[in-house]
Amino acid sequence: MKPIPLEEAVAMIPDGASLMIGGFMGVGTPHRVIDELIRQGKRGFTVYGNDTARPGVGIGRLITAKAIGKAVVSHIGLNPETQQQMLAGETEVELVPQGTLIERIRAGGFGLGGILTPTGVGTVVEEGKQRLTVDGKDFLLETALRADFALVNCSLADYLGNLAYALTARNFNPVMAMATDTVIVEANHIVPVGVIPPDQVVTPAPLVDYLVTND
Amino acid sequence: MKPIPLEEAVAMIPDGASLMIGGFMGVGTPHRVIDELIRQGKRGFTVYGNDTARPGVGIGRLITAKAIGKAVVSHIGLNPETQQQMLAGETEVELVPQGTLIERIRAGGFGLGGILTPTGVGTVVEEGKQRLTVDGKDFLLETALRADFALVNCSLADYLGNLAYALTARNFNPVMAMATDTVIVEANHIVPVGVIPPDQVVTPAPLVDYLVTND
Amino acid sequence: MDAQTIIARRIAQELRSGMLVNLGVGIPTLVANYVPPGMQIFFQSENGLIGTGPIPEQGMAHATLTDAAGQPVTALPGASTFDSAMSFGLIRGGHLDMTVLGGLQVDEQGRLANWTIPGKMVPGMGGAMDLVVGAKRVVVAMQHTAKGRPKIIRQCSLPLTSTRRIDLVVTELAVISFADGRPTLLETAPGISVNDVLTNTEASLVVPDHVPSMHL
Amino acid sequence: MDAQTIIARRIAQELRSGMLVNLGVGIPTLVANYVPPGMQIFFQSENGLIGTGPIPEQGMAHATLTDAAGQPVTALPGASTFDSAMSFGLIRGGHLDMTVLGGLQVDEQGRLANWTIPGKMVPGMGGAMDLVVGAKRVVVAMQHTAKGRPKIIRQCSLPLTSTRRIDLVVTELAVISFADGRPTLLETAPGISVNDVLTNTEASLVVPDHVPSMHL
Repeated sequence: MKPIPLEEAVAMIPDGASLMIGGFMGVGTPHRVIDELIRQGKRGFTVYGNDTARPGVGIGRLITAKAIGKAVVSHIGLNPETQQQMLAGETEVELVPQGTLIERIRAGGFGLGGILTPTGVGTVVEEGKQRLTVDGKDFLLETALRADFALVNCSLADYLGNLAYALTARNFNPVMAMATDTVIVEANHIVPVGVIPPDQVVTPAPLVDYLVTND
Repeated sequence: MKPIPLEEAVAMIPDGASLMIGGFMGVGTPHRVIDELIRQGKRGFTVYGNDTARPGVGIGRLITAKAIGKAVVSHIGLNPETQQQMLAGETEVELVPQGTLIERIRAGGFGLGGILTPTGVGTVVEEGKQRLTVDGKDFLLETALRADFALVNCSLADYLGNLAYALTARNFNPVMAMATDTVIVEANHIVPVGVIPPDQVVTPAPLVDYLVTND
Repeated sequence: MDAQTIIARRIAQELRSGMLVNLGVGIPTLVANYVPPGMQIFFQSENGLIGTGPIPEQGMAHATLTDAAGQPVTALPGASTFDSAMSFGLIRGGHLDMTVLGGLQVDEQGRLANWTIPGKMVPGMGGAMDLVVGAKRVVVAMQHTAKGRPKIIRQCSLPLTSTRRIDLVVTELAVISFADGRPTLLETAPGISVNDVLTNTEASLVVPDHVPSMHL
Repeated sequence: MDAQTIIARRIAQELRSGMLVNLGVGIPTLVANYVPPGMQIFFQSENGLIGTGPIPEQGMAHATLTDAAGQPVTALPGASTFDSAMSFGLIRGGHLDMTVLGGLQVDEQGRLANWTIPGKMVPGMGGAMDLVVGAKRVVVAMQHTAKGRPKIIRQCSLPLTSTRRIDLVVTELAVISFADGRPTLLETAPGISVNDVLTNTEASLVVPDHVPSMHL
């Protein structure tokens, strides 16, 4: 793990990169990293996330900035701007059931080619996918997802890069921290090694590439 | 969740039941439950576990008692009795790669039909299985596993059934607690509700059916 | 009593102590207000919480304790938090005793459409498809008609949420069960006749000889 | 220096600061004794621990802090623990920088057999198949021959652990790399000639003009 100032961390991310961004309606999203992406005028991203939050919040800020080329999310219902950009053809939106999205990301991070899920069988979600039968029950084969960068928010990080999350801000963050080539972490608090007990570490240090330093 | 004396908990388990038993070389195994299974003379089980530990330890005690009809495990190398019983045809042993075994159990508990893993491709593990190609890479389709009972050990349980685990005694326990019809928990310590903080609960209370009471 | 209150109060009667329950947004959320006293219900928020409590008092909210809409909630003693993979493992894996969801259409085969009106409303399915596939019991909470047109119809015209047959529909007019595979009228709302229900329903209902009134 | 020490010391030279490393039982475990001073290595135990430290002092062991053989270990500051699904996610998902494993046979295509001798030794593959499939770098630590017969052979006769080509074999005689697809003799042990290695190897080795001696 390498400590890195915010500006440098974001400068590493090229236009058009694929990003997995933690958070659920903006809760547990790395807000400083997102603000800096906008300040540096980065754009053309493929973003994987649970949702696009609300206008002006979390991933919603990237929508407002028109920095996203394609969003792969489960829900955009609380962000009318996303819906407008989608209907206007400005932003591509791929909707994925939430439980399928998180399992596909997990598969990408855990070295699996995919998973068989009953979710979506017989619906529009099935289009273009393989249906497999196991023990007489139908499943869709949903393939693994990976991305270039994970932008992860956590409650506590230690100097080695061990991460712990708080309450409902955990959501997609630890799973995404497994599924990308480069993991950039924005921690609410940075603490010495040993402050987070081993059983409370959710993301082990070797998974983290960069930890954004405090201002 | 229902608190239950040890004797009654074990009396519920019929001969020939399928059991998922937590632990790794006996660490994190519910030892009291195993001893009581032997005391009540139960037998004919199909046991899913990481290993058969050593003679006289953990699942190894069920081997010594010849209570297991079939063991589905990743490793028996440290228990010569298991190997003897297997070679003598007394106990059937199905060997499964450790990472595949835990993912198959997880799939059973998480409502997935199975997972695609690269592990075992081109080896004897592939026999009888479907090979699928995703993005040019080969995977085996490994199907979900479920059982009748999970026998789970944890460090802390609260009066509702929330569970927390200690260090390397976690291993298969929380995953097995998702994958069976009935979950029986042997806790090292039983504490009031609220003593385990929400972020430290690993197995949420609604998953637990029975909590074995202290003597 | 208004339509929403009738629906929420009636659905609350389906709760049993010890259940793990997920409530969708809208009318379903109101069900939590009518939990019978002394009953222990575990409410799950799919963003990663079991033990969701009421809205916090003024000044007591925290940015990391929220519901699936991102709004502040409280956590009851014995609450637990987890990541999204675990949250949907609980849902898909059959650990959820009951989900209460809104509905746009329910058809005679008990299939639910509740996530999109193509070209008009495309919010995304969020967790709805997993909830309908995975919950032990799926209860739909919705108004009986939309702009005077029946929502319980012969065949869904909107994209399905799942092909899994739901268990119960509760509206401000009626309780309809799909337990036997066909929609069966179980109860009518106070002051509502069987004929009122049939007039407002396109699907063909099984009507027992005696249809009691809801006790609310 | 005995065979095990030569192998363990040489493999320790493959370590780089910050690496996540899994050591198998037997000779591989000894590698931990030769970590260069000041180097930060994360050792994983596949039973659910990163930050495995040495054997605890007398009276300081705890029943819940163990290695993959169930033996007491310590945890270094910054250690973390997790369940078996996570442990093998780290292994299979390409997060493990290096695994060091014992071997029964390695063949010309770099394929490893190390988990069973049918009819004689059936311990089970444990985590070995996942480790060979998933680790970024697979290093095999083994004696060059068994009962005088070569273990680096044309084609494995024992059941394979994986079809994935391993990266490096270190024995008490030689360091052999599979980086170019074919087994290449990189180094010989002190006092060992190229011819000594070739005599004890069945597989056909690529031998560069200059083969240096191990620095131990």
